[in-house]
Amino acid sequence: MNADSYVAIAFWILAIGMVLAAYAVVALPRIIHSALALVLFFFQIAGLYVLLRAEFIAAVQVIIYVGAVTVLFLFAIMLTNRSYAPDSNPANRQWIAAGVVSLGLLGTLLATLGRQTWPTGGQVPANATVLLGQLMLGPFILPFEIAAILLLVAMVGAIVIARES
Amino acid sequence: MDALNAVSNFISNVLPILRDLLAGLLNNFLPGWLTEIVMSIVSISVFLAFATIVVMSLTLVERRVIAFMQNRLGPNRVGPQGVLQPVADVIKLFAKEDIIPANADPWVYRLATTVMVIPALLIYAVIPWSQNMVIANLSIGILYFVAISSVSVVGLLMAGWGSNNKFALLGAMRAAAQVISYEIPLVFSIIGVAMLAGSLSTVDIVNAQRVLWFIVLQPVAFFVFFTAATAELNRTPFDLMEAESEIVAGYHVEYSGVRFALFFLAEYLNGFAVAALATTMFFGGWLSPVETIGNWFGWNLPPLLPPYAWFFLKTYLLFFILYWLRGTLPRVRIDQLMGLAWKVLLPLALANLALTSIGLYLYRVITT
Amino acid sequence: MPSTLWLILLLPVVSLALITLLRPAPRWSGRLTILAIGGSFVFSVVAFFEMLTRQQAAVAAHQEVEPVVSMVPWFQLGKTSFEVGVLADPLAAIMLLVVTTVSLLVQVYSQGYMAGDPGYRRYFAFMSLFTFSMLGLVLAPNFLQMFIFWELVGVSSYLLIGFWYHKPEAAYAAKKAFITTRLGDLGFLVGILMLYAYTGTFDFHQLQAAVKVGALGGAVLSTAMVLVFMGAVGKSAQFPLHVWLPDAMEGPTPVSALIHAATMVAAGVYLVARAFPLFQAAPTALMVVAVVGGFTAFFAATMGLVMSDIKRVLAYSTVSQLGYMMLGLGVGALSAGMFHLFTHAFFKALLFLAAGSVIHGAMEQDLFKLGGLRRHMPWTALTFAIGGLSLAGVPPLAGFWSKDEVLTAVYHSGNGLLLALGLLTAFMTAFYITRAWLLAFAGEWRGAAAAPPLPPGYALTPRPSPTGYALTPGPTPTGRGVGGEGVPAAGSEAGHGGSHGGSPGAHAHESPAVMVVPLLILAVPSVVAGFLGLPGANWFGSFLHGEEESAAEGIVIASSVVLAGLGILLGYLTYGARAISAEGLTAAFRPIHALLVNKYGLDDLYGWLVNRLYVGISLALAWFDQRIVDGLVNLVAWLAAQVGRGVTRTATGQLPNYALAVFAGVVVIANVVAVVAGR
Amino acid sequence: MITLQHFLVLSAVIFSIGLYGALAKRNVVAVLMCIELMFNAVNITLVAFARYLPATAGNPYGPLTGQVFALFIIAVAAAEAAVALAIILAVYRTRRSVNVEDVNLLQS
Repeated sequence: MNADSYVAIAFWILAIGMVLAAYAVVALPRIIHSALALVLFFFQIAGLYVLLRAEFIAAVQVIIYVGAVTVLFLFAIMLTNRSYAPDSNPANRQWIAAGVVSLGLLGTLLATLGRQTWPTGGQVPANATVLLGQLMLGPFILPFEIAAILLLVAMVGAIVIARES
Repeated sequence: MDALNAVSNFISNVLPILRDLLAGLLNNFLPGWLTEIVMSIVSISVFLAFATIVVMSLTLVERRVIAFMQNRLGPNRVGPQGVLQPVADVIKLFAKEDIIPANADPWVYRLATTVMVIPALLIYAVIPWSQNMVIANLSIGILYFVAISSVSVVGLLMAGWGSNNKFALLGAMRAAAQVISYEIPLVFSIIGVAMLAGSLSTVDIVNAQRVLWFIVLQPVAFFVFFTAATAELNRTPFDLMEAESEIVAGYHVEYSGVRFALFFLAEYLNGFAVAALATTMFFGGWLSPVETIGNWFGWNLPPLLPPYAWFFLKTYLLFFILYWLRGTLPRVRIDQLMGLAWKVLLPLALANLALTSIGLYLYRVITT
Repeated sequence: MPSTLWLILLLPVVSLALITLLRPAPRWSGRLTILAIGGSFVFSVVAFFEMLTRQQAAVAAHQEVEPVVSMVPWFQLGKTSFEVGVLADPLAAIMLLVVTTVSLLVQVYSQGYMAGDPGYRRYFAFMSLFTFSMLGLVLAPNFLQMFIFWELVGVSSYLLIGFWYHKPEAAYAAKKAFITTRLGDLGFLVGILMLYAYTGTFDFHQLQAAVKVGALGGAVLSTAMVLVFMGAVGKSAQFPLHVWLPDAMEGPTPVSALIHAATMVAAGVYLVARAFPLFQAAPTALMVVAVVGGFTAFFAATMGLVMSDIKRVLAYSTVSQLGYMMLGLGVGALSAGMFHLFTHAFFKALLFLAAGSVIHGAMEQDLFKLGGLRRHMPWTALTFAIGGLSLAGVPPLAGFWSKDEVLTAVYHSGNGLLLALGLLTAFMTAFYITRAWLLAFAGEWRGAAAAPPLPPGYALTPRPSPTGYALTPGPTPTGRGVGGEGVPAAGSEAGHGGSHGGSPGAHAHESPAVMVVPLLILAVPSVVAGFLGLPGANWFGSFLHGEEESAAEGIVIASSVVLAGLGILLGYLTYGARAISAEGLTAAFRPIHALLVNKYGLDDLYGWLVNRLYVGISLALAWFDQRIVDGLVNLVAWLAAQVGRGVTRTATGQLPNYALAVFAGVVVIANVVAVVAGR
Repeated sequence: MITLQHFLVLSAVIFSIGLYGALAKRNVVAVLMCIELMFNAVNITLVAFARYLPATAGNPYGPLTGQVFALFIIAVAAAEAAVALAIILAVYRTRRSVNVEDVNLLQS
């Protein structure tokens, strides 16, 4: 039982859980259940980030996705839908075609990945969070600021659109 | 002298020493991975027991303190001075019937309690009881706290929606709105501390306060943090989404028995965690004030109490402020609630952040 | 030197910009223009003398004089860069002198002539624009820039002819002038593009060099030069594109003097002179120039014999004299043609300004209604006479020497027919200018009676509202009674009004000093300018060429003087002494007279060409365009619409459908790329 | 031994599931949730690249570039979710429906 085995165990648990959660998002008949499955998915992906030594991203993932985005989804569902109906998350008429396309994409992706080899030997620095901060406020300051403006605009826009005039 | 040091060391690190002892013992006749599993189970059990005791003590103290403030006696019949009252309460709650409303969504209804309690417990992973007594010294410590505490919103909404009850749903949505709104000033107030400490790790933050507690440097941040945290905890005076007179009892109106007890547990665990984090970030954590003040004058004073004892003392004192607020302040209106978050706390936190940045910059310019 | 040239060119632009942007008080706009053009004039004189010095130095060293060039890159097209700039050689220096002198005097004159006109400021803005354009044309170092300024000059001319645009005649005349000259400009453009296509340059000197080394020549050069000459035909009103110039007299008279007598119409001559080395290499084209010039000289003079409008007489005279210049150039005498341009600019401007003074003072321009004006406006009469004699070629006035030089050159060329045409023209010229002078200034007033007396205060105003009415041309019916109607400045002006009170035409008066002084100034070169080009001591020719021209021919001089004298005599006998009846002459030559009065029916011919032939062809083409071309287009559009209607079905408005299509496309493309790339 | 390939395959699977949901769901909120799934699948690859790929000369910002990208994607996704849900609310107010197929103003 070395560190690798723990990583492997954690990975497989998380991977299977994530696929199941993602499938649940798509397949569950009640939209609220889908949203809750999505919460589970987000939480697991945060775990995956921890496995990938990206603790900061993991925390951000939980804060933003679990704490904000999903809550927004839940709010939207509760404000709009007959959310208690058993078939509030139906498929549309093209679901077979959609399935074919999705499977085609998956096949293409897997085939491509199967042919590809990657260099190895990457290391995440010990002080990753500090470095991340320095990157964000250093070379990536411009996208950082643009993202700030984008968020502001999105906030104002969301308020303007959603407000009852 | 060595013996005294040894005793002192043992007292200071009693839990890690005991854990290592047990692990060493188990390793003699179990494979390594099994030892780790057993040790994990043991640690979790100890922690859960501890958490339960803490919450029980908190409820009792709260009732007595509030009663004192309101010129009544409070529970004093079960056991000496009513110390066994919480035990009686727990037994009562566990004995009650677990009712699931007919139109409720059973899964969501059941899971809601779990989703509430587990994050409340997970928060304790980063609380540094002492230098060595921290479950996980994460590099993103306080961010972890923010992240985990935000999960409870989902639990609120699940409980409210899952009950299929108008009051529950309304209460849940109010609570969610409130929690999300207050999370923003909360995070901003934390950033000031993180900047001073130069780290997000809770242990590092405490160690950064060896000379001066951050309450001196960041009083505004503490005010914002504590106010916002009070609101996040849905405690008086911000408890209008679960106030009996307002909306029956909010999102957990339909819950009874052991599930209600779990909600209760989660709330008090969250409250204690907030007090513990406030201690960590603003009041020097496990550091002994006696030692700290002695250091200012160059005296080598003894810490008087073991580190975790200092920590608990400070945390309980901070929690006392919550009682105090509950006993003193009237409940705010919903518009005052939102106005406070967006118009007072957020600007305050931002101004504090700006001032801190400038001050830090000037400090660096001066010292280098 | 280059900065001087740039200043000459840009000063009028400055005044134009100031007038347009700042909109100063009207009189200040006039002064600004005069100031700017005065500056240009001064610098032109400076440039001229500098050129003279260079010329003498070059002659001393037995070299060609080096032109002064200053170029600025304009734009880059592929690998070719186009430049604008200024170029000055003796030719340009002389032209600069002519343009700025006449321009300056005309502006001064205009201050009086246009006084009180509501469009005063606009007038001077246009004048500045014109002067700028003309100077740019003169200084152009290449065909491209010349063409641009050529068109700018055309625009200014259009604007100024149509200055009183509320008069339909003026508006029509402006359009006619612009469109007719455009016809020639088309040829010009094709010509220079042809030159560019064969040599890759617009630059005059590079083109000359190309001709010199034989890179350009033969039929190509001839064709190109004939096409270039088309531009000159249009701009200089040569047959058959001369029809616009008489009509252009609808503009203010100073405009006629400046643009349609002295400068712009001479631009065609200048163009030929500028491109003269190229023409010399294309004898056919040169022959065309000579023939067109000779014929035009004769042809226009015949029409000048019968015109009743004083300005139209002068207009045909201008066409005729321009024909002389072309003739001179066409027979290979550059200096003769240019010398005639030089002198003509002065005396014709003088004549026009004097005519303007007549119109201004008498409110009438029909020769048969004028009369006896020499008593009322002596200075005008005198200067008109000087200009007329100069035009008629009476020695030793300027016109005599320059016309003579042209005729000598024709004589030397050995073309008898052209010589005959030239001499005949000289005779007719003398006749019609004598006729004009006698009709206007001698005899008695034949126009409408004087206006009733006006209140004194009003009467003192020299010319409160001159626009429109006063300048309505005589022949038009609306002109009748104008003398009585448009005479607020009735003849009680202090100096002479009283002495002639009561006699018909008493309202006619001498023009103010601001108009008379330019007349007098112009009279001086009209008299003496000829001495610059005396036969045998031809300073002008040597300045242009750096060497002496051929000597005079006694027989030519003699015959031209005799013919001019005969013309004057005949004119006097007919219109002065009345020894020969003008009506009798008209009756005797009735068919010819009718033909001449109808201007050979050319206007009608052009009208028929445009109205019938051109419109007919256009209708046929329109049918083809609407039925066949549009039908094809409509068919394509119909097909597209049908296809679109079919495709509409796929536009369900359902976002999932679209997204599905997008991702299906992604999958397909990714796989296709993978297969094609073989990976 | 878990390698980069594992994460990429996981990401591909989740992306495909999300794609299927985005294409085949009738409820607008569900479609949005599936789009979030796709975002997260992409983020997994980015963070995994940041973890496993060695720092190369072509990338001057060190091994954390992938994480930076992931952060930006999270920010953009949050903005997108906020605006999209506001639009959903606005549409719901006028049409009383959150069905994608009822929003067909694009239909010719």
